[in-house]
Formats: sequence, structure tokens, C-alpha cells
Amino acid sequence: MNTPIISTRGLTKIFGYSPQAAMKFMREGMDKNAVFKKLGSTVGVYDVSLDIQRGRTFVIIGLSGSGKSTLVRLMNLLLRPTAGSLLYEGEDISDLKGRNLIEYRRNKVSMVFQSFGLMGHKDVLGNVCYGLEVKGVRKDLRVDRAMEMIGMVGLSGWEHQPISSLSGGMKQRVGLARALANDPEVLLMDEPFSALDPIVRRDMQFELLGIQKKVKKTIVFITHDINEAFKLGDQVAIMKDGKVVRTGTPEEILSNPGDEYIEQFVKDIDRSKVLLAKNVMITPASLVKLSDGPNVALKEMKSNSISSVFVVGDNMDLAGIVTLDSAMNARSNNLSIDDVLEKDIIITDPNTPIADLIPIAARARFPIAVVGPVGNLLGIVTKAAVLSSLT
Amino acid sequence: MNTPIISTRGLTKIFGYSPQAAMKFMREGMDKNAVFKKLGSTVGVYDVSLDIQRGRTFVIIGLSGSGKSTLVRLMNLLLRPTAGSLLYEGEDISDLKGRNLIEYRRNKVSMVFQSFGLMGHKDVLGNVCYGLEVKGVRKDLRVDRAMEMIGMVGLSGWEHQPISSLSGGMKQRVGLARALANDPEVLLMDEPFSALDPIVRRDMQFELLGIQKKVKKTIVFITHDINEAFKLGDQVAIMKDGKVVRTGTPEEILSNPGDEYIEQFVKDIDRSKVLLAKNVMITPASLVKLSDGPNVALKEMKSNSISSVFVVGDNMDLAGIVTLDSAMNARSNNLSIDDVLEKDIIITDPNTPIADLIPIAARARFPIAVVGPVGNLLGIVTKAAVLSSLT
Amino acid sequence: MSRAWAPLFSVIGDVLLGFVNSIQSVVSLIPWWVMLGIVFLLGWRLTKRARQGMMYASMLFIVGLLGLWELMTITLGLVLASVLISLIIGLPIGILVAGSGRAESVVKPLLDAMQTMPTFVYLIPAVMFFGLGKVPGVIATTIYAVPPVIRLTCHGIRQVDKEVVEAALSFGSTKAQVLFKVQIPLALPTIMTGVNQTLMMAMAMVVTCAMIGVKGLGYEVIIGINRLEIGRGLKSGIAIVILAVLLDRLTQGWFKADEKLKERNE
Amino acid sequence: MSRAWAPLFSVIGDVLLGFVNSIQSVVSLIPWWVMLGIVFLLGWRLTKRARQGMMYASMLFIVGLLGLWELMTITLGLVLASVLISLIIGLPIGILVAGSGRAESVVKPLLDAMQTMPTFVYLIPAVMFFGLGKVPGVIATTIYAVPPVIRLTCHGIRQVDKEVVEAALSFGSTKAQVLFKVQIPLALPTIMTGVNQTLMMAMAMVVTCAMIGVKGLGYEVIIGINRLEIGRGLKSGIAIVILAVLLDRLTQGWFKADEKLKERNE
Amino acid sequence: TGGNVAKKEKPVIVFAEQGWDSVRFHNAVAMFIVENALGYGVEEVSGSTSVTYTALLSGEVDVFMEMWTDNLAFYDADVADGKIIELGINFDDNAQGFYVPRYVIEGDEERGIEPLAPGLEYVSELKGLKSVFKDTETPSKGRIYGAIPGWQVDEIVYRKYEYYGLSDEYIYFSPGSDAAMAAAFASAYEKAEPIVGYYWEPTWLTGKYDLVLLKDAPYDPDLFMDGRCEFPAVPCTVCISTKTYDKAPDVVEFLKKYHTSSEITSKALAYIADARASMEDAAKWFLREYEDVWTGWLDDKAVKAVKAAL
Ligand SMILES: Nc1ncnc2c1ncn2[C@@H]1O[C@H](COP(=O)(O)OP(=O)(O)OP(=O)(O)O)[C@@H](O)[C@H]1O
Ligand SMILES: Nc1ncnc2c1ncn2[C@@H]1O[C@H](COP(=O)(O)OP(=O)(O)OP(=O)(O)O)[C@@H](O)[C@H]1O
Ligand SMILES: [Mg+2]
Ligand SMILES: [Mg+2]
Repeated sequence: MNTPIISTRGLTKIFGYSPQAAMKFMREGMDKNAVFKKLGSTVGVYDVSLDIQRGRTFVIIGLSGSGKSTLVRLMNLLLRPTAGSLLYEGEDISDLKGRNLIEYRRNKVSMVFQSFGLMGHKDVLGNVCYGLEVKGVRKDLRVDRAMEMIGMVGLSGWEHQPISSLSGGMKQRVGLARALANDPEVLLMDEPFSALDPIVRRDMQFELLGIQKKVKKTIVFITHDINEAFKLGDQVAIMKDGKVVRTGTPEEILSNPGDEYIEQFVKDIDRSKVLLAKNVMITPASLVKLSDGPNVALKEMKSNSISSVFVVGDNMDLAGIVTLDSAMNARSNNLSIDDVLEKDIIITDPNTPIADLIPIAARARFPIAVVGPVGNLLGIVTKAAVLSSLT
Repeated sequence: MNTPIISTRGLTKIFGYSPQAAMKFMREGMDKNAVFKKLGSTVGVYDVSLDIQRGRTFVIIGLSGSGKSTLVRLMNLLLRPTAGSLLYEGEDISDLKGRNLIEYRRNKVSMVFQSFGLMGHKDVLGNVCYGLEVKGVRKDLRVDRAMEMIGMVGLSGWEHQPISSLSGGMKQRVGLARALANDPEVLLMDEPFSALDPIVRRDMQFELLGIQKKVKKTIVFITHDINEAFKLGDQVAIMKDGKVVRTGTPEEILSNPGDEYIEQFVKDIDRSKVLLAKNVMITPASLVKLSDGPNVALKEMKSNSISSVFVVGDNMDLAGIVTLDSAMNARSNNLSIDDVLEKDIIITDPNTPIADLIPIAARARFPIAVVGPVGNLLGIVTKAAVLSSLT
Repeated sequence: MSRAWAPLFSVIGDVLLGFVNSIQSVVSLIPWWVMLGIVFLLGWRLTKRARQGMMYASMLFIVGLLGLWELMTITLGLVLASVLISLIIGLPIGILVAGSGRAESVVKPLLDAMQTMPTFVYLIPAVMFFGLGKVPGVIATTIYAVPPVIRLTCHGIRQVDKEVVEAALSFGSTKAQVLFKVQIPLALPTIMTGVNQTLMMAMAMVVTCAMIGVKGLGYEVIIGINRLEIGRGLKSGIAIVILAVLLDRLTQGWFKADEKLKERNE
Repeated sequence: MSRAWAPLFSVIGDVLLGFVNSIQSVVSLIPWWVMLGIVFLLGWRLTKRARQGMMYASMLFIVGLLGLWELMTITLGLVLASVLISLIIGLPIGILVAGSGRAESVVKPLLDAMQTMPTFVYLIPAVMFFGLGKVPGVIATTIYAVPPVIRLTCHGIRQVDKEVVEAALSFGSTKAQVLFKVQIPLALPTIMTGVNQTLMMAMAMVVTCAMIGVKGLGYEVIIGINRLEIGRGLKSGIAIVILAVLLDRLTQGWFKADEKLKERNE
Repeated sequence: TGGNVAKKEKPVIVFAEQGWDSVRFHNAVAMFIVENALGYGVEEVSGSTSVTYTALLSGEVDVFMEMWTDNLAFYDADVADGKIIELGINFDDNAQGFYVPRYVIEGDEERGIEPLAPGLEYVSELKGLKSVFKDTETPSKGRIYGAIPGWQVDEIVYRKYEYYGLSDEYIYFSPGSDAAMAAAFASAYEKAEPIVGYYWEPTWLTGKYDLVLLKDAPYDPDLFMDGRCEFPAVPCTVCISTKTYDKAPDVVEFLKKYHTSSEITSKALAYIADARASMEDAAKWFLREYEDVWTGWLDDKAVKAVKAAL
């Protein structure tokens, strides 16, 4: 495994008085609320150890107030950790200062702020240019780049409008364009799409994924939209009361939530977008070999009380399907299975999302066959399997 | 029909210079962007005529910048219409002034602001109290009420925290509590849940629906979450470029989007939450009467190539189901249909959301029967029907 | 003309004189050690640091050491009176002006004139109407000291975030409620800068007042200057500065005391 | 002591004198009708209203009608020089103080002293070092006029929204960039209030300057006062006020000109 | 004593104090007498000349002990119009004109100063000495300090400056205030620099520093207004407001006789400077030292009262 681009080790941020006392109580197992009652200090983030791999999208979700924003603000050192350390490419940067800090922020990380953080005295263009301006990029170049980004977030024509005349979603897109214009290694995005309508949001998600694919950006993404989290995230971290309670790939979390809290969290997810054919396929109860006779097929169907059975070759390569009718027909007319084989069956790749299978399954007469790269049958997806995957 | 609590008639708001010229161009069919290019004035809202019924939830959705916030700000007269009129209980209040305006805002409408609009010099409690304070409610009463609301939005214990120490979602909930504390006739909610995680958001939705049921509040609700829109909304209005392009109930819009734009909008919706059993049930291809013999049943199944058939009494009251096997068994053993009737079938109400049927359908051996109030069979829901409703 | 208006002026004069005299007599009644104690306690309470209180008290003690205690109480009374009057007049006008462009266009040139018209130009007529002494002193001081608080009150109120004002309006606040519950609290730091400047201007007038027969520290300064006794002028100058610093810190502390609480979070 | 330091003081004196003289000679070289034209044009361009320009020009014309044109140019030169020096000194200090609590705790009492220490207390020593005339005049004016711009620059910068500053930092702005690209532009309205007050204070010192032998409008005021010719004092007083108002409107207009553009939306 | 009782019935006499020491000294003397011998309450009100003069016109101030009559352009008219009442002359043996430090003419060996204008004696001889009295602001010219702007003498001094043709060589520099003027002389003196300017005596300045009054043509009332001759001694009068006249006739009687001299005043000022004495001490010192002077101002009873109070 490569060195993660960003890692945290025991990262902790306590707000307010007596952070050390708060740390001590937390170590003794008190929870955030108890500490708050006792000391009046708020635990923003406590003991977070994460690894974020280069080129991946790392999504953070969690309850309101659970410390997501605090965590990403620690990552660009807008906040200094109370304890623990932050590593960039394996190097401890918790104490980065002066020129180094500035260079880090200029070239390595850019942030989209939850509350936008736009500059009221500059127009849209001025805001989007800002990061390049402080880097010292030549005026024409930065304006070009900014215009491109403004176009990308759909605000062409608004370049010279003052920020105060923009709608909420437009402001958010300016913040987005500003971070993107900077072209950093790591994009820290704190609920960057929360004020966007579904259409623009889809566009933006698409652009973001595009950028990431093309230029291998690392993205740290906070969202409350669990579908978005699972759609964009290579890794998902779930926070609660300042701690990270779970990390994993979307499928891991979905198929094994682990506890009630996480289950509640992912309840509203559109599972069909996350789960893949391979996650829901079942091993067929019975299979018939191409070399078997119709009687074998009939017996298999009877004993499993099913009305059709898949037929495979010697290497488990899918040949077709036989139905009860056609098997009886074959027996009556002494035909081989091959003769009555229904070859017009629907096959799919194991990595197809369920969402794509739903319309197919709805129309399919037989279960859908999941086949591997060499045409080998891996499993089948029935209507029932699709349906039960959705809950 | 009752007088709507709020109506708008040709309501228009133009920002910037020369609103009259902008109006003229719009009347001539120019669109918002063209007007902006030509005059530099922005069309916020143009010619909106709506009726919002008392006690209902009216949801507004639309692209970022399409004029949603402007529309609700017109409703509490934070903005004055450029043209058109606003009616409250049938009375034109576009020019409401002085004492009347204040009374209107104190007692009729409260707003949750998209950008929160919290007062940095007051703590959480002070903010939530504010509406009651200006109304002159006694201190102990208003604190009680505010504490209740703070508890409702899950911020108990944070009453005396300064606003600056809250997370984004917590701020939003303070704004929410502030509007609710005021207990107005109409709640104007501009993306009130956008910064909330799914769990808190579900709680809030639940509370909101609860309040509305209990005390018959009218709610005008802006959201970008299309699922939320359709879950909460009795009526949904879709805006585009300052105009309302469509209004209707969620089901109307979903089942008949009308144009590409709206279709795009509702694409990501979780249809299973909106569509009901009655929307997806099909009339069974064949039915068998209780008085028919097994042969009739077998013939029906054969000719429709199905493996089971529903059996009804004289008044279409559902009796049970016969399968191919049991029908053949009955024929062989000379039994009546009643004897072999499978009575253990799954029935459902026509108003059950599909979401609830999915797990049932997944496990069901037979299609689900949709029955009316007197046990009469209305239709059936097959696995295939469920699946195809989801796309 | 002066005859016809004389009764009016004499009423104004009497009222002002009464006001100043009552403040001065209260101030001069307080024994020096009580005054030191008050300053110490106030300094301590307002800054939450006993050391600060000690420092304030010892600054005041220095005035005593310089032998200027009595003159200081006289000046203190006059300055307090003028500042109070300035605030009583200035705050409402500042608020008014903030809310109305028309009021501003009337008031602004007036303020300019009040700050730049040489004091003596209006002092001499004032002396003709009100005689020598405290009354024209208070009037002149007020004229000169009131503009900053008006300007900065207006500026502060106008700078308050529009969104917050809108939110307040949306709950049916009257104009007065928006003002007192939202705009003024949020503008307070700026308003207090205005109060500070008003105080400074009032202290800067102490010498001018001495030129129209007001006793106090300013008189000492004039004697020092006329004899080129720089030390003597400096001593009273230092006493004036100390008085200004103390008054400023205490008034500023007063308003910041509760804001401090709010900022305890990082 | 005065002997040992004399060379240093004389250098300072010469530099200041050269600066003031060059400004004054430029100002006095401009014929009156050109000056009127400039004021008209500036007023027009800055406020975007020709009427405003007309008004400014006619105000200046009044000064000419009062027969005070020449004195006015002298005063203008001195005030311009003092205000420029005040800004050159004051803005950086204000910025510095805004960024550092320690700097503030040093500078604040100093500012208090500069505003309240009676002018003559330090003017007389200044006169002793620099002789009578423009040099101590400029020094005293600067000492008295510089505090408001320092205070309000500091206040304005501190009031800038923390979030915006954070955003700027997050893009790797240096401290200077945050300052010049974010904090100062956002604090500008408050800073300009400080500039306005600095200007007013400088104008208020015109008479004091005349008392140490600086020619100009203040000189007329003194004659008026010493002769109890109120009309004469008033005339020059009016000229001073007019000068103050014009300078203020033009400097304020300069900075507001581009802000206006931004506010054209409702 | 008896005076204390009377104080309650008799009005308070207000003396104007314009901020310079000689007037404070004369006030102190007069106040001591008025309070202790005549039994009036006394008060001293300070303020600039113009302000206190305004107060005298309005009757708010009762007494001016030292009215420099040629400083106020309208003084004669006001006396003529009866707006104020001139009671008599306090002293009129004072001098004024252009002064130069002695070292400029004679040098000072102790301080190592070379004489820069040896033999300078007359005002007219200033011509040609512009390089000695160089103006720092306009180095091509000399600087000659005029009188305080607005004072009556300022015009005369200016005419003198023109009359002697000094205007070609010198800048006529208006010092603006007497404090500034004094500072200019004092600092020049301390730095051993040459200076020429208008001043007057008796003052603490002329007492402290060795200044030489430049000579001029003998006084001639016809030439005087044009500045073509020396200054006459200016009558420094004692004035009261019209209201005072009836209010306190015995005070008026006393003040009418009040008469001192420059010499006495200077000595008193020197005493104050040397002994760091208060004004009241200086008054007592005067009353002890110059009994023959003041006893003539009062009747026997009052003289006794003063002596008792001493
Ligand atoms: N104060 C204003 N001045 C000028 N234009 C404005 C102002 N407020 C809104 N607009 C313009 O009006 C249009 C509608 O804005 P509005 O805020 O109503 O959009 P919205 O539908 O709420 O968008 P969002 O979902 O992004 O919040 C936008 O084009 C916006 O630029
Ligand atoms: N500046 C601050 N001062 C004090 N407490 C703070 C500050 N910023 C955040 N907190 C506290 O830290 C905790 C975590 O806040 P954070 O903003 O990280 O939450 P979040 O997960 O981003 O929530 P949301 O989803 O609502 O934005 C909260 O309890 C909050 O009150
Ligand atoms: Mg957050
Ligand atoms: Mg909006």
C-alpha cells in the first residue's frame, strides 16, 4: 500500500477552556456531553486516526455537530490540534508554520466552506480568482482559469455580479469554483452541494468525478446526503460525538452496518445504487449439465419446485435455461436438452448496480444470470433477490 | 373550496435598475437571461400566481437561482413586489405598512432563513426567544416556550452557547426553533433542513408533520431534496427562471411529469415512497370463480402461461389462490377448487406505499392481492410490477 | 436681539449650570481614598483582574501626588457633565441619522462645522449670552465633542449585517425593536469607539475652557504655558491624560464586561 | 541636551519644511479658476452628479468672495501636508495594532495622551527646538490628528468577519495578502471614518497653528478674536469649515466611488 | 474680624486675570486690600484677554487691573461710549519695541558667543543684517517677529517695519500668541541664536533674559501711528465695568488711586521667580516692602486693617 496522502493519528480538538482536563475525562471514557456539562468545553474531534489514499474520495458523514467540519479544518490547519498529529504524505505537519504553511495551503489543499466564506468586496470573478491571485498567477492566466471554473459551475454571465445579489445556491457554487480554480492536490469539501438543486447537484457530482478521474485528485467530502456519500465515496467514515465510529467502503458499510446508529444513518439510502449484482446474486439451487438428459432436468425442477433451471457446460460456462414445459416436451419427443434450450437469457456483469437491473428484472421471464469474464455462471439474480436487496 | 390562506396574483420581483423595462421585455417573451444581458436587471420572480391552502404543506422546488427564496421573501413582505399582488386570506396585503405589517409578521408568518440570519450578539436561547420577545410575551413564558423548542430541535444543553460556537447544522436548528417558537399561522421555510444529517432531518420532518397535523399550520417549504419535497408536500410547485412552471400533488407530478425539465428534476426520487399499491397494481389477467371446477382453473393458467390464479367469490371478494400443482391434484383426485384453495395469501391496502410492499413482495410466493374495504379484490401487485414501478 | 432672547438663554444657562454643579458637587464630595477605592473596584470588576484595578487606582494616586487632586475633581465634573450631555444628544441623533439619508445630508455638514469652526468664534458670543464660566464651557465642549459619537453611532448601525436586520424584521419587530435589540447591540463596539472619541475631544477642550474662566486642570496648563514653565504645564497635562485614560477604560470596560463572557470560547 | 540633539531636530525640521513648502507651492501655483474647475470635475466624477460638483465649486467660490483665497491656499497646503503625514504614519500603525494585542496595549495610552495632552504643553518645547512656524505646526497637527485614523483602522480591521479571513487564509494568503486583499478593503468604510476624523482634527488645529506663527486662515481667526471682531472670525471660520467639508467630501468620494458601483442592486 | 461680617452683605468683586503674571500680581495686591481692608468678597476669573474683556463689557467681571490700552483697538471708543470706566493708571513707565539679546550686539565670552551684530543700536540699523536674523522657512530673508495678531500695536509695529525699509530684507513674522513669542525668545536665548522681535516690559521674560530695546526716533504723537518713532510708555490702566461703579463705591475710590510702576512690577515678578512664591506671598511681600506706595491709596482705617491682616 502506498503512503496515504493525508493521515491523522489520534487527532483531537477541544474548544474552550481546559482542553487538557477534557482530554483526561475523554480518556477515562466520559462522553462529549458529559464533558461539556462538567467543564463547559466542547469536544470537537477526539482521537481520530484515518488514512486517506491519494486519488480517492473520502467521504465523512455524521450527525450535525459530530465534528466533521472541525476535522477538515484541522486538515488545512485552520484549527490546530489539541493533541495528536496530522500527516501529509507521511510527514507530520501539525506544527507547520510560516512559509511552509502558506505553501501547503496554496498547493496542497483547498477548501469549500460550509458557510461559503465569500468576500463581499469582490465580485464573483474576484472571489474565484482569489486563490490564484495570492499564489501570484499572472492576471490573464488566472482570469482564464477562473472563467473556466465559473462556466463549469454554471455561472457564466454572472462574473461581475456582487456576491450579495446571488442566491444561496449560486453563492455555494462560487465557493466551489474558487476551490477548484486553485487545482490543489487535496480538495476539502464541507457540504459543497447542500444548497444545490438535484439537477445542478448531479452536474456537479459528475464534474467532480470527472476531475478526479482525469487528474487523480484526492477529495475529502462532507455530506449529509447519504446517497451522495455512497455514490462518490471510495471510503466512507462515519462520525459520532467527535469520534470516527466506522470507516469502510460503501458496500462494506451497507452490507454490514454493525450497529443501530449506522443502520439508522444508511436507512434512507437508495441501496440499488450502491449494491451490485454480485452483492445480491444467489447460487442457483440446482443446475443441469448440458450432457444431462431431460429427466434429470425435470427431477431437479420438481425437487426444488421451480419452473426453470439453468444449464451449464463443463466449465460452468452458461449454456441456457430449460423450462418445465420444454423439458416435458423434450422427454415426450425424445429430444436432448440442447434441442429445447432457451438461449435468449439475460446475463449481466457482477459489477452492475442493482439500479440498472431493476427495469430488466421487471421484464425478465427468468432470473438474470450473472456471468464472469469468460462466460462462466457466477450466480443468478431473481426478482425476489432484487426486491429484498432494496430493504 | 375555502379561501386560500396565501395567494399570489401575477407576483413579480425584478432586482436592479429599470424594473419596468424588464417587465416589458418579459411580457414580450424574453427570458430571464436575455433580460439580464440586455438590462443588467435580474428577474427574481415573474408572474407567479399560486394558491396555498390553509393547513397544507406547499413545497417549492426548482433550480438554484430560480427565485424560490425571492418568492417566500415576498410572502412576508421582506421584499416588495415590483408588480402583482399578494393576498392573505383573500385580502390584498402587497402594500401593508406600519402597525399592520408588524402584526402580520408577528402573528401570521414566520420564516426560517436559508442563511440562518442568527443574531451573533445573543446566545441560542436569546435567538429562539426573539420572536416572542418582540411580541411582548412575558419573560418566563417565552423562555419556557423557547426551551421547549430548543429541546425539540435537539439542542438542549446548548441554550447559553454563543452562536459562533455552533456547527452549521446546529445553527440551522436554532433558526428552525426560532421560527417554530413564534407559533405562526404560516411557516415560511427556506431550505430549513439543508444542513442536517439524515437522522436529525428525519426527526425534524417528523416533528414538522406532527405539528402540522396537530395544530393545522400552513407550511411553505423550499427544499432541494426531492424525496423530502414529495414526502412532505401536499402540493408541489416547480420553479424555473423566476416562473412557476408546474404545480400539482406529488403523485400527479410523478406520474405525469409533462416535460423534460421536470422529469430531470424528479429523476432521483425514491418512487417507492411516493407511489402507492393502487398506482402499480394490475388487473389480473385471469380470475377463477369459486364455483368453477379445477379444469377451468387449469385452462386459465395454461392459456395465460401462469402458474397460479386468484379465486374470487360472487362479489369479487377474494377467496384464495390455486396453483398449477394443486389444480392438477384436484383434477386427479376429483376435488373442488375450494378444497385445494391456498388461503394463506398476502393482501394489502390500495394506499400502501410501494416501499412497504418491497420486503413483502420479495418473500411472497404469489402476487400480492390489493383488496378494498369490503375484502373485494381490486388488483394484484406482482414482483415485476413492483420492480417496474421503481424506474 | 440679545435682550429679547435673554430669558431663554438664562433658563438654558441655569439648567446647565445646575447640572454641572450637581455633578461637580457629588464628585468633590467623595473623599480621595473613597475615589481610589471606587476606581480600584471598578477596574477590578470590569477587567476581572485585580492588577488592572491596582494600576488604575495608582494612576489616580499620581494625580494626587502631583498635588492636582482638587483641580482634577473640578475638571472631572465638567468633563463628565459635557460627556453625558454629548451622549444624551449624540446617541439619538446618530441613530436618527443612520436611519435616514435625508437627516444625514443635513447633519453631516453641521458636524463638520462643529468640529472645524474655531472654538473661539462661537465661544465669544456664548460668553456674551451666558457669561464666563462653566456654562459656555459645557456648551463649547459639547459642541466639539458630540460629533464623533454621532458619526460612529451612525456608521456602526449602518454596518450591521443586513441579513440579521431582515431576520429581526421578519419577526415583526418595530423599528425601535430592531434598533435596540439588534442594531445597537451589534454596533456597540463601533459606538463605543465613538464614545471614546467624544471623551477624548471633551478632554481636549479642558484648556480652551480654562480660557473662558473655567477653573481646573486647564487653568494650571495655561499658567504653565504663559510662564514657559513646561514642567508645570506637563504636570497638569499628565493629570488630564490620566483622567482621560481612566474615564475611557472605565466606560469602555463597562460595555465590554458582558461581551467578554461571550468570547470565552476560542 | 537640546544642543546635542540639535542636528537631528534640524534635519527633521528641514525635511518637514521641504515637504510642506513643496505642497504649499503646488497649491498656491494653481490659479483660482483652475482650482474651481478641478473641484467641480472631481465632485462631478466622484458623486456622478454634476449638481454636486457645482455645489462644491460654489462653496469654494464663497471662500474667494470672502477675500480669503490666498490664506485658504496656505492653510490648505499645511493641512494637506499634515493629513498626508498622519495617514502615512497612521494607517500602518493602525494595521499593526489591529494584529497585535501587545502593540495595542502600548499604543492605546499613547493615543490617549496625544489626543488629550494640551497642545501647548508639547508645542512650546517643539517651538524651542524647531522655532516658530510651519514645522512645529505640522508636528502638532499630526500629533493631534493621527489618533482617529489609527483607532478606526484598528477597529475596522478587527471587525472584519472572521470567516472571510479564514477563507483567505485557507488559500495560503500571507498575512500581508489577507491584510491588503481582504481586511483593509472590508474595513474601508470604517477606515474612511477615521480619515474623516483625522481631517477634521487637522482642520481644528488651524487656529492653534496660527498661535505659533503659521499664516493662513487661523491667523485671521486670531485677529478676529483678539479684536473681538466676531464677524471677521466667523468669516475665516466659515472658510475653514468649507475647506474641511470639501476635503472631506472629495477624499470620501474617492474611496466610495467604486463601492457605489457594487451597490447598484437593491 | 469685622470684615468677615461685612462680606456677607457686600457684593463679590470679580477681578479679571488674562493669564500673565503681572496682572496676577496686581490682582493679588488689590484683592488682598479689597478683601481685608474693605471687607468685600473677591474672586479672580481667568480667561483670554478678549474673553475677559467681553465679560467686563457685560459686567460679569468688575475689575481689570492692568489694561494694556493699546492692545485693544476699541478700548478708547468703549471708554468714550461709557461701556467701561477707566479709573486711573496702574503704571505707565513701561517700554516696548524691538528687542535683541545683548549677546547679539556685544557677544558673551562666558558662553563663547561672538557678537553677530556689533554696534547695533537703532531699529534702522537692522537693514543689512538679514543674514544675521535668518528666517529658516525662507532662508533668503531675515525674520523679524511682530506683535501678536489683533493687538493694536501690531499695526504700528508693521508700519515701522515698512517705514524702515525692512520689508525688503525681512519677513514680518507674526508669532500668533504671547506664549509662542516668549518661547521664541527663550529658545533663541538658550541656543545663543540671534533673534529680533517685538516685546514689552515689564515681563518675566525681560526680567530673566538680558534683552536690549533697539532705539528709535523720539516719541512724536504725529509720527507714532505710522511707526516712525519710539513707543511712548503705554498707560496700563485700571478699569471697571459700569455696573461696578455704583456697587462698590469704596472700591472705586481705592482703585482710582491705585498706582505702581514698571519697576515695582518687575521686582515683584523677579521675587516670584526667585522665591518660587505664590501670588499671595508676592502681594504680602509688596505690602511689606512698599508701604509708602500703597498707604496713600487708602484711609487710615483701611491701612490698619491691611496691616493687621499682614
Ligand atoms: N438582493 C438581490 N439583488 C439582486 N439580485 C438578487 C437578489 N436576491 C436574489 N437575486 C437574484 O434573483 C434570482 C433568484 O434568487 P433566489 O435567491 O430567489 O433563488 P433561489 O431559487 O432561492 O436559489 P437557491 O436555491 O440557490 O437558494 C437570482 O438570479 C439572484 O441572483
Ligand atoms: N469555534 C467553535 N467554538 C466552540 N465550539 C465549536 C466551534 N466550532 C465547532 N464547535 C463545536 O464542535 C462540535 C463539532 O462542530 P462541527 O462544526 O465540526 O460539526 P459538524 O459535524 O460539521 O456539524 P454540521 O453537520 O452541523 O456542520 C460542535 O459541538 C460545535 O458546537
Ligand atoms: Mg459542519
Ligand atoms: Mg434560495
